[in-house]
Amino acid sequence: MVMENQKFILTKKLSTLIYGMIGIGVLSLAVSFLIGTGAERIAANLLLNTYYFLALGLIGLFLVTVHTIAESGWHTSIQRIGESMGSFIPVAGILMLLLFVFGGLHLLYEWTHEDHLDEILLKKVAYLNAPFFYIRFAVYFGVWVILAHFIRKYSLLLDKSGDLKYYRKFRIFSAVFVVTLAVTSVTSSWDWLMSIDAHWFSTLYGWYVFSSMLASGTAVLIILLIALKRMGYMGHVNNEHIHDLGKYLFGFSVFWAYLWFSQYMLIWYANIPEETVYFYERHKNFSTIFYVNLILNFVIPFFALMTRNSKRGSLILLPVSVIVFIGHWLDLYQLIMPGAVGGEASGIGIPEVGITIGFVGLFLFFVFRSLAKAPLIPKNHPFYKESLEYHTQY
Amino acid sequence: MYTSPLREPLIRGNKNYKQVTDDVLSPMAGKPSKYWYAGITLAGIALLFGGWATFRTVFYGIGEWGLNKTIGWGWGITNFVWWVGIGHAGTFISAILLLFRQKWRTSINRSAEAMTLIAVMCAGFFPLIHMGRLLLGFYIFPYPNTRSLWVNFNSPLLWDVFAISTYFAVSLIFWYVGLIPDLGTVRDRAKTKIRKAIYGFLSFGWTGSARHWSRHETVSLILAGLAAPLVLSVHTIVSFDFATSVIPGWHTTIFPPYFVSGAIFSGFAMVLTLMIVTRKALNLEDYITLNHIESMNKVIILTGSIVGIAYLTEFFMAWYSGVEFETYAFFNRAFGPYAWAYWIMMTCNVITPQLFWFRKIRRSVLLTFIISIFVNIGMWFERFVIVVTSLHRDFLPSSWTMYKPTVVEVGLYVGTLGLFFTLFLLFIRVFPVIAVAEVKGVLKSSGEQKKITDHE
Amino acid sequence: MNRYITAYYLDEEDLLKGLGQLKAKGLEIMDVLTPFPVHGVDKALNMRRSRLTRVAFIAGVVGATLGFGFQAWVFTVDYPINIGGKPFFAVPSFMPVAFELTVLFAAFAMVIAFFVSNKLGPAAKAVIHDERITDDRFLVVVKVGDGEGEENIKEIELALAEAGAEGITLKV
Amino acid sequence: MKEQYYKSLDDLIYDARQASSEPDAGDRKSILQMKQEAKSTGNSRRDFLKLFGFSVASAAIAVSCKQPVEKAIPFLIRPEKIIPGEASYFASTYFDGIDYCSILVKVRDGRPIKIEGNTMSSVTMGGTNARTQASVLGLYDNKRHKNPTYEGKKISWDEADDKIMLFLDEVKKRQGKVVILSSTIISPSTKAAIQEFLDAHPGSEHIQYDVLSASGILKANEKTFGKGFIPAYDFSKAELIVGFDADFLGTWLSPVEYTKQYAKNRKLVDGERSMSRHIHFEGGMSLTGSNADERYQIRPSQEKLVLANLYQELLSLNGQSGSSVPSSPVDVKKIAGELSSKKGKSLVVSGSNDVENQLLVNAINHLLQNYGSTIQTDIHLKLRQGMDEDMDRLVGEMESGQVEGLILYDVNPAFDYPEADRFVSALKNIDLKIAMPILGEETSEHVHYVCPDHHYLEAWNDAEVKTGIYSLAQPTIRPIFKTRAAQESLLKWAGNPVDYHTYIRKNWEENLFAGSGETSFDDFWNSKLHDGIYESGQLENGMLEFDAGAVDSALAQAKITSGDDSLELSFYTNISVGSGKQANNPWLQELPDPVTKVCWDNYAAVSPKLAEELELEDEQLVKINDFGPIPVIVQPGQEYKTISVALGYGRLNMGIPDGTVGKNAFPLIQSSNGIKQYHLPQVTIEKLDGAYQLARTQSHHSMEGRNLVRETTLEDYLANPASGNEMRETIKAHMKSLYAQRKFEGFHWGMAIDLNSCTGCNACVVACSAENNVPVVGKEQVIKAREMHWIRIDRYYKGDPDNPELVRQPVMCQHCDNAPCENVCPVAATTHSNEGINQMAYNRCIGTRYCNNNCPYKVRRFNFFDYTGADSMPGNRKDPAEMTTDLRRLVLNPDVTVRAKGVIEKCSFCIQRIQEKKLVAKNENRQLQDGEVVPACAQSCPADAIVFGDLNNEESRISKFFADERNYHLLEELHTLPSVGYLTKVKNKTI
Repeated sequence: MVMENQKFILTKKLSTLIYGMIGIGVLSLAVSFLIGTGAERIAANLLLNTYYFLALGLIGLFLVTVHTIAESGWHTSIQRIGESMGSFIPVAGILMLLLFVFGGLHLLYEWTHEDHLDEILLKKVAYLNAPFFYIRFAVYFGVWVILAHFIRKYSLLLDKSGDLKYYRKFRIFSAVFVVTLAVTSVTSSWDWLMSIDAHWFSTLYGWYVFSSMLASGTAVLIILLIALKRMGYMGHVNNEHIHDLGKYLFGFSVFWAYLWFSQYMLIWYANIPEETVYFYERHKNFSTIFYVNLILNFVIPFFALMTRNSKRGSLILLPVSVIVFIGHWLDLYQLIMPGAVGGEASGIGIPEVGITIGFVGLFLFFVFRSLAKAPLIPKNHPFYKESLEYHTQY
Repeated sequence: MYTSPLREPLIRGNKNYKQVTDDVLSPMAGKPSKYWYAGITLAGIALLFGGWATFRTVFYGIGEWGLNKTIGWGWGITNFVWWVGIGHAGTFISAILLLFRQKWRTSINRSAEAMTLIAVMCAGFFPLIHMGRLLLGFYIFPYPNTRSLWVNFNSPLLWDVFAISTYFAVSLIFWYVGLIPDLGTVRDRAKTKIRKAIYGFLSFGWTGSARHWSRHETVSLILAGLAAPLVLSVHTIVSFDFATSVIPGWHTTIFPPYFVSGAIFSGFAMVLTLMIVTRKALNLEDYITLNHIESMNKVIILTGSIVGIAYLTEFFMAWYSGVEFETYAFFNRAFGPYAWAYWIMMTCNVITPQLFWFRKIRRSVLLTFIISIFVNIGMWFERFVIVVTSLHRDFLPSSWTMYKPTVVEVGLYVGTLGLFFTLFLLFIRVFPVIAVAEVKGVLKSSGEQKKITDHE
Repeated sequence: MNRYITAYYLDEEDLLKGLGQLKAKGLEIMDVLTPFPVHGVDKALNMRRSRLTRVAFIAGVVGATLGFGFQAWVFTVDYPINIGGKPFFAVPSFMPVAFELTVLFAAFAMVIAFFVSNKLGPAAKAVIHDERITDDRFLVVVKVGDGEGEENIKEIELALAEAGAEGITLKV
Repeated sequence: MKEQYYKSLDDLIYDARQASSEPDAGDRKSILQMKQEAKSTGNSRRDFLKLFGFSVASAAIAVSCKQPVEKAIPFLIRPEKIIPGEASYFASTYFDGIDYCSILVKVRDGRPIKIEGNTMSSVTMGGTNARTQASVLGLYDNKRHKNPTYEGKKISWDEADDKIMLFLDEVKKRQGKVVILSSTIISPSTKAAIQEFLDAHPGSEHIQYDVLSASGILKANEKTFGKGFIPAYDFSKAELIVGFDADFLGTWLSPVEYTKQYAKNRKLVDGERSMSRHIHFEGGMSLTGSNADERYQIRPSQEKLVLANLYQELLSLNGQSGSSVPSSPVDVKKIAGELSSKKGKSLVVSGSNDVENQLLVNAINHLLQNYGSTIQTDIHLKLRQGMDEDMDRLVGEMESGQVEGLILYDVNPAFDYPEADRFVSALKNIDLKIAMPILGEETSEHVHYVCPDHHYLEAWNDAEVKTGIYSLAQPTIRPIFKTRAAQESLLKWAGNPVDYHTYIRKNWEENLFAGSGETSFDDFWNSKLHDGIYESGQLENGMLEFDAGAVDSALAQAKITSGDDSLELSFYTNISVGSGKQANNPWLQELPDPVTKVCWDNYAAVSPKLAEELELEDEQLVKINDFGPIPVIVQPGQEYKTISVALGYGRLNMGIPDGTVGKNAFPLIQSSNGIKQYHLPQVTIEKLDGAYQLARTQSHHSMEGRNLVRETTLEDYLANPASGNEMRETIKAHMKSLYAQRKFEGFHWGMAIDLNSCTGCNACVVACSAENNVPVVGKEQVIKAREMHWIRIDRYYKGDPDNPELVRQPVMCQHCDNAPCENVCPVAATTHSNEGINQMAYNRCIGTRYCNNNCPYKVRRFNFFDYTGADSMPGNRKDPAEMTTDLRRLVLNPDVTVRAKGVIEKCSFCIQRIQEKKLVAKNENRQLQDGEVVPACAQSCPADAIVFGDLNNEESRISKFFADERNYHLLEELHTLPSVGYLTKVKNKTI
């Protein structure tokens, strides 16, 4: 039974849970300071989580926009979830800005230590300097927030009136967002992540990070969808839609593995120290995470989602999505920690787990708040009806 | 099935099934036109030129080419990568678009796949001919021998052997499995006994049974699922040829996805070039409509933009790396003696496809045709830039040299163009250029007649 | 001696409707021949999902194992050579060939299985009930057993006619 | 015992180390043991081969000379150790009238195939130069005279002798004049033979004619010491060397000797903390000038002015006063100061042929008290004894009909005499003209009789290169053609038909044996023949007195002006073609010039400034006076108004088969006061239309700021031995590998190159080509950048193009332990040996050139065509230099595969030599000694710049070099882990 005007209502129980999670996060942060966790490690954790959940927001919006410009019918039905994920982008921006301004920049990035830059880093000063870094920061968030705002605005206007003129605007902004994100996702990953290992470089890096986030974002979308369905919403979404999302998760996981292999193999093969230093560190001090990363993000989704049936229900898809969500958090962990904290000072403990739980809560808070603001079903979307009738033979 | 009113019909002219069959099969009957004869004559001459160049290369040696002590690969490998790239569109269209359920693929997948197979043949010719000792080329296969030698599994060139041959084989069976029902159609409409016998043989005893269809669809789908990563892997491995090396301009991690993207980009351009001519020549405008062209143009913008971002990323990273060799290699590309090639590449690959953001241009057959040729040229130059400008000035300036192709190298390239068009012209004579059964399958949901009834 | 009753439809939607009616009457339909795959026929004929995917999977696993194993055997057991200082057991180097062989094995095994299970092949002879099947006709084939009497045949023919089929013929 | 398959030769020949440490070593059979067993059991095939090998039948058959094989052993000496398939080495002497070198000749199966330096010689000390290395190819030259001829027609020796002697008798009766015109003779026995001829023909004369004359030095010394001679210079004793246009490392007098001495004093290894300082003045950029610590550009005509100024400065520093001279174009005050602080430890040399210049040099050296220390007057260098005026006089006499007979021995005035036309027309006045050449040349065209001489590798000879320093030459192959030793001819015509071998023995017995202190002449002879040298220690009669007055009076008359501003042409000879004697030697023609990197041509080098003014570019054709058209090379460091042209080019039908290589510049040479001057003032240059393609092996001349050649100054080096090499520590700290480094259990071969020693002389390049059968590809292919040399010497300019510094770096395969090339070969044709060698299996190679692309050093070479005839398809050979004729192929080293079309090749660290020495050590049941294995390049190096050895042996010399703080690896930041190390270049200069 499809209830076209159904709206999401944040229940008391759910909001208690969310506040609890946020509370755990704040508490963990405090505890981390008290137990004398290194400032680098706390900063790195904050960066990890702000970036991770920012990326989930961006991916949520990316999935909405890319399907819009590709004129995909089926995706319309779950469009609201992606839009809501996007609502976290400004929050992440503020948190990240606070982190950088209050010492994080100096703690995390070697290139800010202007007094002792070596020959290589001196060559990069034109790009890696604090003012320019903040300018870029402002540009990224400025563009994302503005575009996210208009996309959401026209999506809602379209839903209200069904006027195709809003549909066209929605599409235009979607296209602009996709193009913008194609560039900014790459450069922002250089700025915030790659420049932690300031000497190192890899041309594939931006796409690698994006593919990681794409897989993770899809997993989160699936988790949210299944959660909403279990709460009794999204009745119009059937197994066919879930099947498609499952295929995405499968495909993006394989794509991530492909990029991982490409980058690793090429560096392994040429074995040029200026590049190998990166994996050398990860081999040496993060070897468990190095392999666990591959298992969680490739081996498990690949084999678990290979059959048709596993993708068509929540039984396998949900746990795999959770694994992938954790897996890519770990992936990000091993992108950040070796450079920012180092092998000895880092670990996985209260700061990591607690702060991450806090961020999950924060993320859910904004997503649900956003979901509650508009009908879950974009019933006036010109492709909505296609989405309802959607079924596929494979 | 419900279709949004925003969607444009994929098949024009209110066709019924019979008309579809007639339209597609009619070019196979009857005598070829004089244009066809002119085309095949031209292609044949090009092929002869290539034959002469092949003889010179094999008999006298690679010295017949313009290579030297520093530049070991020139036009040969440039052409190889170019052809392989072109050979990506067909399988991409039939595999990945099938997975993405893009219905517009049905009108073009058959000929695109044929083009793929021919292009891969042309491509495969170059790694063979570029060997100094072609006659001992079989060393490349890991066969048991008296010296108990195997091959070097570390070598990307060896990976190429496996990748290209697997790709060709899988593409071939994919194409042929798809062709079988249509060959049945041809058989059943054959007028002469010989034709009936030949197509009867080729159609493998196809009856159109529901069971056959069911398994056929499964096979097509799984083959698509296999071919999709395969198509990525092929150009990935081709990119490994360069990226595993230590040569600045070659060794860069972005190569695998960027090469794949470039391959699809160039493949679509070649499909457009061919299809725009073919639809006109064979009166298939109702099947290969402006919507098809527009859809392909959208893929061209997408892949072209990815390629453009990759160019810029590479350029930025060359500077950002702080490695003097890297920085120099890219500076040299843009401002060195081969800068003209670089700027041709930039213009054709990055700037021209951006014109497709305009709907008018996207839907203009003439402009699309012109731009598709530009892209073909640009992508050839991309490979030339990668192969030659990276090699001609690498680490030790003492060994820097220049490269200029000889007439023999030109001959080999022209020869493969000749082979390509010869085989394509033969293909359109003997096989249905459009997947008849697949088009019929989407006729109801995407044909014009459906639209009309819907809106009545 | 097998006998068949064939009848055709001119449109796949009519065919599906007709098949529904015939199924409701309990008529056992031997086969449906169509010019393109018509979705829904499989359900009407109670066909199972194809198991060709399993063939592909198993062959793929075999190909991967063989591809990886052979390379590893050559480099570590049979003839280890120092190539560029790389380890003998050079896992990243083995990946491309192993992958290609996986795909090659899976694809070929499945296609061969497809031909075998469908009894298709270069030498296969097609039973052509109607040459227009591959053009625009949707043919329903009902098998008539040896022992079936004329009455039964009539009944079937009637049922077909009622279900909107045309050109009902009895073939020997 | 388990059956086992051998996968490599190393399995078969387990190395000597293991053998010596394992008790059961004797139980296993080595390849050598098996070989010996086979021998003792009388294997008929082996016997056949043995005979075949000994008989030189191969050579005889190859040239279709139907000489009967008379002796089983052609060597006219005791065969010391002859095993088929193993090389024998015979000491001998290379002297071509210009260059001297004491050598060992490697003979395989009766064929001399390689020249190596003789380490026992105190003169050349085991060094060689490019021309010496290449001379073996001259033996197998199809352009050699194959039999005596009369006016071009083949005659027999008897016939020739009869007719010649008949004529000579008549002349003798008339007391007519017969002249023997030869190049400088340093052979005492030849001199004796000539004397015998002169005695038998009264009124005859022997004239020595030098293409590259040192008459200026001879004359100057005559004035200052009362005797025309060339003293012995010792560059190793000089802490400060000031050179004036003297290319003593390349072509001046005795370059191999001087390079040895020079390099000895430039090394900063083995705890040495000091090195010589070298200041050079010259017009064109020479090999020597390019090695100088400081280099000043002067026009040849300004040399006198600069020398005079220097002399005046030194005089005034000495508290003496001299006459005033115009001011010098180069401020010499500082140099004078430096020189005067190095009295007795400095050396000033000039390559000028101007007597006044040489007088000034003598005066300066005298003032600096260098006589007796760096210059010895009691030991004379016997090279270049020719007086230009004698030759000029002869031509005059010929023209006036005073000469009745002329015997030309090892000279080619029709080509290299400046007034060759005059000489040729004067020849018409002579009744009997005999030439005794080895190779076909221009002059023999104009004579009656050609009585061909043996190639030096076929002949007996002796030499006294310096006072008391004798060496012997012995035949290493039976004469391939019907030739006869020139000395034998002369003796025969003098009425003493004796074979030259006997004659030398007699000569030595009479003149040298006495002073040796040995008891048996046979022992004396055999030991000297074995060593190749005999150094008696005898001196000239005392140190000669320096006559300062003569200098002053001569200088008082000298016109020393500041000169005008016109263009000058400077002539030089390069290290490959030299005077043109070996112009038909493809190895030399394809040898790139150490400065310009051009081969297969000569050209006019102009300064960048002049080029800009005249709008000249490389390869632009010009005409200089009437000389030309000749292409231009814009040469950084060339003096503004000096144009340099190499001599020795333009020989008719020599070089590329039946073609002429380059332009002959000899006719431009003019004499002043009867002495040839190797520069021509006041020339005009005219730009012609069109260009001419030059074959140049290097086209980019800047290092682009890369750390390829690491450099420092002596001062910095003394303060910090790692100076200039500081980045090495940083790079080493970043050496991270994703996989474990392989260990090499037995040997780990390595090579170190001391950039401070390497002068860039290119001897290694030719040695490598000879050792490894490297094909010659010809000019057209070099233009296409397809030269095949396995070792090359990279040359880069630094700084101001008008006055650049120049650095060199020999580059060969670096044998990287993480070799990028090996990884990418699809068929594993190039792999790493368990001794750290990057090996190339030619048979396996399919020619994808992928390895070459991925080689950061670009040292791999591809056989673009069938250069060697090894291809299976007939009719596609590309051999423009005719290196694959049956005769020329006799020079091939049978230990090294000849590569087919379509395969890659490269430096193998001379693996055949490694294997050979390993076998020897194994056979003698001992460890391989450090320094036992010497690759061809290291062996040939006159500067001892290349060290080779086992890196696993911590005591080895190579390990010490690798541990040196100056050591670095080329492109080491790539982590290719090369087995070749370079020691930083240290310049002794103040900035």
